[in-house]
Amino acid sequence: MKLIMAIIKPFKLDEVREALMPLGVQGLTVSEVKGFGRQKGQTEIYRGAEYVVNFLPKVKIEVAVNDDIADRVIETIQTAARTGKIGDGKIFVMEIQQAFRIRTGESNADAL
Amino acid sequence: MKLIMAIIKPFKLDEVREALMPLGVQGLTVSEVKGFGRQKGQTEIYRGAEYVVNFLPKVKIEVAVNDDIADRVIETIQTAARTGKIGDGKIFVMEIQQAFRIRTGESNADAL
Amino acid sequence: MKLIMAIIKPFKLDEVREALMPLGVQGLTVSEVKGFGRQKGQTEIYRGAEYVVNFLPKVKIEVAVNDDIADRVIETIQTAARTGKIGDGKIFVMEIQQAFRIRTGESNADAL
Amino acid sequence: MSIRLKDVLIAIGPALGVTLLASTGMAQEAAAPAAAAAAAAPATPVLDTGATAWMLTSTALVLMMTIPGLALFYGGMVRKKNVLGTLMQSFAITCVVTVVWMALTYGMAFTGSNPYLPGFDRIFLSGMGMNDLALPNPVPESVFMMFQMTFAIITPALITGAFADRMKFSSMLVFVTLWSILVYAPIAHWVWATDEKGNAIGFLGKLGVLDFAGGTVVHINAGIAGLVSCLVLGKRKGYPNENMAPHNLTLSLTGASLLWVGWFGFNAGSAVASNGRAGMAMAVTQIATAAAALSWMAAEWMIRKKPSVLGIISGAVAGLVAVTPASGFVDPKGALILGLIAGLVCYWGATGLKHMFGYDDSLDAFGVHGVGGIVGALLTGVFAVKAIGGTSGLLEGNPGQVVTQAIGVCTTMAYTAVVSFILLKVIDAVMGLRVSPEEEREGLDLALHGETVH
Amino acid sequence: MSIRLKDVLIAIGPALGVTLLASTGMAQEAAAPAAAAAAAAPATPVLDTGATAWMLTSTALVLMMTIPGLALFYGGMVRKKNVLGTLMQSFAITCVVTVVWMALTYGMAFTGSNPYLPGFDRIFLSGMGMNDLALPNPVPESVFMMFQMTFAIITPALITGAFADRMKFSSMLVFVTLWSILVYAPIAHWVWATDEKGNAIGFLGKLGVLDFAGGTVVHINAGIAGLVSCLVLGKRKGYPNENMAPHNLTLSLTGASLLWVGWFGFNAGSAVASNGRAGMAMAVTQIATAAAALSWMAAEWMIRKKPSVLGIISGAVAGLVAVTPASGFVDPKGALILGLIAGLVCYWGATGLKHMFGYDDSLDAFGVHGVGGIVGALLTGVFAVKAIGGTSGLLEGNPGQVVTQAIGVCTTMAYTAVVSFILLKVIDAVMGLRVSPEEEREGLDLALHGETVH
Amino acid sequence: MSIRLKDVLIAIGPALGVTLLASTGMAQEAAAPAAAAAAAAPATPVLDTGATAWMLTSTALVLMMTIPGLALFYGGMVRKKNVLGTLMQSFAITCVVTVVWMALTYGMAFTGSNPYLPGFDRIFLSGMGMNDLALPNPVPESVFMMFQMTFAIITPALITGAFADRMKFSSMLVFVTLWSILVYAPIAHWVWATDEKGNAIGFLGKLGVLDFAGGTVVHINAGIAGLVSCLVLGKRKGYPNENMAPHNLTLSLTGASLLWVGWFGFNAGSAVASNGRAGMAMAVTQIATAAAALSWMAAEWMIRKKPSVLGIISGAVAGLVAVTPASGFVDPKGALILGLIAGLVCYWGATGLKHMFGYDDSLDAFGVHGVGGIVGALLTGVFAVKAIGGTSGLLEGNPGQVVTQAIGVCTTMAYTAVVSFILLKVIDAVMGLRVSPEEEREGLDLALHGETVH
Ligand SMILES: Nc1ncnc2c1ncn2[C@@H]1O[C@H](COP(=O)(O)OP(=O)(O)O)[C@@H](O)[C@H]1O
Ligand SMILES: Nc1ncnc2c1ncn2[C@@H]1O[C@H](COP(=O)(O)OP(=O)(O)O)[C@@H](O)[C@H]1O
Ligand SMILES: Nc1ncnc2c1ncn2[C@@H]1O[C@H](COP(=O)(O)OP(=O)(O)O)[C@@H](O)[C@H]1O
Repeated sequence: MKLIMAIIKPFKLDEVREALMPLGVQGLTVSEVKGFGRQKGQTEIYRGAEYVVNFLPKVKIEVAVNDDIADRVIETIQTAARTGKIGDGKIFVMEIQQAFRIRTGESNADAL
Repeated sequence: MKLIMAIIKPFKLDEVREALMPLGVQGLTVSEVKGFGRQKGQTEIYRGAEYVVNFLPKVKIEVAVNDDIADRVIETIQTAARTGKIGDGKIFVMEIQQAFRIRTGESNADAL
Repeated sequence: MKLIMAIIKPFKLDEVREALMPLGVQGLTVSEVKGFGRQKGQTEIYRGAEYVVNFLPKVKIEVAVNDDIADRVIETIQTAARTGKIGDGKIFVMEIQQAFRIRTGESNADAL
Repeated sequence: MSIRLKDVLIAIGPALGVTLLASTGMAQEAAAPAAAAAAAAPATPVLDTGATAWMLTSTALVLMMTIPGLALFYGGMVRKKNVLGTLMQSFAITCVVTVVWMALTYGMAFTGSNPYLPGFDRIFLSGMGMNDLALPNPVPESVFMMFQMTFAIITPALITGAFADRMKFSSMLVFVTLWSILVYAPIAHWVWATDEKGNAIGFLGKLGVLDFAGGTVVHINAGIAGLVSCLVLGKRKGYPNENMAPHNLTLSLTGASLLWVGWFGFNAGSAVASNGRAGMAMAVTQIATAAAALSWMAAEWMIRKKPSVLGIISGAVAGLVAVTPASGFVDPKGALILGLIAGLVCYWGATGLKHMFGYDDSLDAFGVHGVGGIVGALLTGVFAVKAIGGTSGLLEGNPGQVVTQAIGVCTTMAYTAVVSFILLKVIDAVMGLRVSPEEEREGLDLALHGETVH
Repeated sequence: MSIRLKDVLIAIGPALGVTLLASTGMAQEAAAPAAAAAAAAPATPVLDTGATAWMLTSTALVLMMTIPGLALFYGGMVRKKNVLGTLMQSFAITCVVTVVWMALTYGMAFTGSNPYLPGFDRIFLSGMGMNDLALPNPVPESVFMMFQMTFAIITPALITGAFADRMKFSSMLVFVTLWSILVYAPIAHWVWATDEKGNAIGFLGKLGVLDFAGGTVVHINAGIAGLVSCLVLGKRKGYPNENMAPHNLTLSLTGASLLWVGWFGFNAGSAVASNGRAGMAMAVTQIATAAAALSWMAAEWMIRKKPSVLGIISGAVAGLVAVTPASGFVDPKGALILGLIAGLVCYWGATGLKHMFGYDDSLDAFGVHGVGGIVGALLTGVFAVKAIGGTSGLLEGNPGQVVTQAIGVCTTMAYTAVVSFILLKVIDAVMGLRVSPEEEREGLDLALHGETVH
Repeated sequence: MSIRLKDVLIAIGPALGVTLLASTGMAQEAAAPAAAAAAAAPATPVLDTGATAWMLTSTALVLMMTIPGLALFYGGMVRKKNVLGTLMQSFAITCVVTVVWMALTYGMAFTGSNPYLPGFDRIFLSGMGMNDLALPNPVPESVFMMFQMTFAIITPALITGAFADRMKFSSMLVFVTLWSILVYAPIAHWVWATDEKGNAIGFLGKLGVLDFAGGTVVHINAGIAGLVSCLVLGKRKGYPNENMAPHNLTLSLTGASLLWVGWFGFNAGSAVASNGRAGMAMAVTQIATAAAALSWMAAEWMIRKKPSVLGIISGAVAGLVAVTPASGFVDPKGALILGLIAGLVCYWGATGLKHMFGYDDSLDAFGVHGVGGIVGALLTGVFAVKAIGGTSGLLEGNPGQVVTQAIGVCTTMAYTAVVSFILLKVIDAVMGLRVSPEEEREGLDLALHGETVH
């Protein structure tokens, strides 16, 4: 199993979620994060003091999937989250050794 | 070492934390996340406009543990976080290659 | 590639970010988290009721880097984030199997 | 819609019977001689535009105490998942009591000539002419009716602090409606109803019970009803183990500040005039409030090592409550001492007393309003100054006034406790009082109102 | 700075022409006989310190309606990324209209003797002596000018609810400036201008249109302008698919509460006196508001199964709007029914009507203020009571009043719709009305003001 | 508890000596002839219920300026970890100054007949009868005392903006107590004390210094004390490198709005009457405020390319400050220009000046209140109109008034700077002024008060 972690622009979240449903993805977990990257932040000025807001609001999606659909999930996220403008974000893929569904105790593929 | 990532119902957090203490778990890190899964969200209605809140508030626990207690930690979380109702959440286990305690520079098992 | 996950004290964030720039780190992702560990939380008292705040505000940095600079990144974080006082935090290192830049579709080393 | 008319009717019947019984019962034990009226009573029946201006303003100020004042004060103290539900209670009570007041309870409280039974004139405000004065006060009756309405609004809104986070919204509306009719209106009648010359009509007023702006009618009344309701409803799920810390004291401090500012209308407005009595009422209100805030803060600082925001604002509200019955009767020095005492006693009420008995008076409706009201009502009998309000207190050699005050306090406590208890039990039997455990866990905002603060 | 003087001048020219044309056009169709003045008109030219005190207070109350009242009411309803931009609109409008009013529009609205054309005295308040009274009212002209200013402020601020989240700040300032001059001032003149004896000057006033506190001048006017502007600007990006739920109803409820409290100044202040008429206006305001809040809540509860915070506060505002024209003319029972109707109709206005036609009136400036204003203006003609405001309505056997009211409503609607439309189109051509899609996506707070709520 | 009585006594002794010395010193340099009193002085000793109504209202309005107005204005501008500590300062100051005022400082400021030394009557308000008038004003003394109390409260609360985020709460309380006695009361006496006929008693009043509502007594005084305190305490840890952006400008805009509304009580209330003078004061307040908000916004828009919420609300407060001394003396056109100037100068005060010298006046207590107060006091001498306040300014051919104003400004600045400095140094030596670096890092909310916004 893979953990696919995608950092995307916040307003793309709903599109990504909807694009993943047909692939059989049954769940995912989302966090609000702040990203630092090539895309530069705003400068906020308060009474003459400038604060460079280095961090921009992003959304992190974590979705655990079986190996067989991992590639399609990655592609789908890439398509759905792309605007072509700087700051679109990244996808990182890691190996999951075990997975469990808390409610039932099912494990691994059954748990997703 | 393992990174055990558990997504649970928010009100179960204190129970889980307390259940882990006797196993020798000395620390953990918690994030507020939003989960999408089989459990369906609320519909909020504002002046006739319906917004389906697809995402439900969940809590993500990340705890790094030595391999020897990993299984017991997983079981404990499963027991403490279970309500038996849909939406109880998931546990994912990943491999940690290195760990460090910033304050002392200790590494791996000593760092946890 | 490695995913370096560091949990640090919030006011150290800017120092850490600045220290990483010279190493060629081009991006990172930050979340606000709550940490439980050796460092004990405050007690808040409201009209005679005591609430032990077990969790302290921390910041989690996730940065994906190529293997070649991983060690230097870890060291740099350790130096920049250290105050020497309890609660300085932890660094965990995991393996990334694949990485993508959403905007361009570039992958792995090029994507970072 | 979950309020069924049938249920309401089922509930009103027996409760009304209880009021009548209770009234008659008390009639026998308290047929005391008439005493001077509590409120000032100038004789002239000419409209005073200055007094009217101040009463219009006071009405706005007292409405502001409930919305947004009390709504924010309470809303900041609950957990985040319940903030909208808590705000909604104060707002909805404002609406419901407005209608009940104009339909029925204004007339019950302020018309009629029986010392025990409320009046039944002015149903839907019939017969209230535009230019009629609220004799003996030199202001239009419409203004007096509006001013008093704002008191009738805030009283049940105060109760909601006791059962925060767990009462059904529909049951709360039914309870407040019935309680306004069966508890608030009769007590207001007993203490405040006067004839056109300013002579007391109600038996507590005749007895000489001093209550300038509502220590008994508003605060003791709401505090006791709160205590009863948190006993009947039971504790919040998870109390006292889970973290139930106030989620946003910025809201609470804002609310407490608006309560303070609005209370100038409450107390100085109760002079129904813009003169020295109103001015002195405002001055003693300010002084007692500051003193109580400081004494609560000092006590907490010594005992808990830190002075807290929740502490100082709670102390201020305790002072405001305690000076309410006293505000037309005491002088600045008396107010200072009264405030210092009230802050300390209410600190104990909201910390020691509550934990001693273990009830879950969530936002201390009883600990602050009940206890503060009792302290204030009794100390009014101690500190009353003849040169201010026409009545001497204990310190001026009239210990009997303390006894009179105690009678007022006990009568109010007994009546409101019994009727509130019966009302709650009836409503519980008919439609249930508490949300389900799942709804409580999820929070009132989503469960009852389908909304949340994002 | 993006406002160029040239652009402003370019815009003013044609628009001014339009006003004049429109005025003259209407002159022909509506040269009706003079009727009784809407506002009370005591004859005595002596300063009444009580009335003055109440008008000073009312001015403060009505200012509080816009800042922070309306600012918070609207600010809580938008998405978090737009909250500061929304608050900023109300605040900046307060500043701009203050200057425009003292420079020009006060004189336009309240001086001059032509029934159609605004006056041009009092430019920069020249000639307004410190001790001059605002005859026929027994209060200084400075006080009357200030009180009316607060109405001129809130009216354009109400419009902003319709185009929330997408209008350029600079264009908004230009629009509000021109709109105050070309729309607000003429309509206020038509309805409210009187001579020193209180006889109506404007043609709508002469016609006998009843508008005690601004149903036509303020609410219908703002509501229609809002509708036009949301049609001209187009929908918010993502509407109606994306989640645009109010981000913080705590703010909105606080704002609605301050609107309610401040509205006492708006309606009871419109008596320009502290007497029974003011008192009755306050009473009917309270009653209609509560009734509308409850009827909206009940409708929502039945249809949507949950009573919401947004619902009850929207209902309260609907009631406040609807009772505004009626407040000096109806009695408590009339107000109760008027409120119940207004709550239901506006519920439909903000839910059914809007979705039926599919325009994006983001915060229901039209759905609540436009619809509520129309309902209130017409029902004033139904429920008016001779003993209160000197004019009978339909229920007292004077059906003609409903027709008169309808003429007032239609005239206002037509005029504001046409001129607002032209103004918006001109500004759009000259400097653009809408922020770029990127700015809209990012949010007004950062894009326009470089700030954010952390 | 960290306030030790001994420390307080140690601190009072020397400081008191300083006041006396300072007073005598000034006596020699400024024994000028008596001039007309600043406040209007009608001769009749009869209670005016209208004026009293307005003064009761004004008192409520000015209290609302501090809590919740200023508390929110400042609270929104600090970082989130300090919001409760900041709110707590305004609230606690309200309580402490109330007690100090009734115990001592009211009598110091307003009784006594020495031009330099404060009076010592009315200790604990002894001898203030319920029906006594505050001659020459037609209102009860209790009302006048309360109204003035609210000024004594807000002045030290303004100072807290300069040392936000770093002062110990206990030391702040001691400082405010002593500062009220040794700085505020003497200056108020010098400028505002009058005899029963309205003749000035204090030497600045006699000199003819015009200060209608507190430009010198309140704003310059607080601004300079703020500057001194931020110099003595030093910069916030991390200033100016770390991000110290305001955490929630919604709170600040709400606070600024309530300041604006409340300021009507501050300025128009300072007429101590409800007449044309009060009306004109309200009008010029509104106009200057709007003008300053717009000029600050315009300057920022041109220089920084974006108009900000913090900018427009800061401009509004700058206008309110600058018009304060002028409000009973200037006409609308003067107010417009005065406001435009004040907005620009204070924009420079809060941006250019501060960064030029590098002190950390965290929330611009000096940059806005100090600078704005000075600008306003001087411009009062320029724009004063005889027909309004009885005194001509420079533009009416009386350049001497500007000199008189300058003397008033300089005397106030010198006195408050010296005494505030000594007080701070003494308190620092005795009990320390600043929280520890760890506490500052953690935030005042948790470190000092054990609470946090969740
Ligand atoms: N090396 C990295 N490790 C972790 N997160 C990263 C890394 N590089 C970029 N990110 C995340 O991806 C987001 C977008 O990256 P950015 O460089 O701005 O644009 P782009 O991906 O289009 O080149 C950043 O805001 C950050 O959250
Ligand atoms: N494949 C997944 N990857 C990541 N998170 C998931 C995944 N599936 C579920 N989750 C998380 O687990 C939570 C609970 O899942 P859900 O399907 O609602 O209930 P249950 O686990 O009881 O079947 C979701 O809200 C989501 O946060
Ligand atoms: N085993 C662990 N797994 C995940 N996070 C941990 C673990 N131990 C500690 N942490 C995180 O590191 C933070 C600091 O740890 P703590 O024990 O308080 O101090 P120190 O690292 O200096 O010993 C904690 O607040 C928590 O967020």
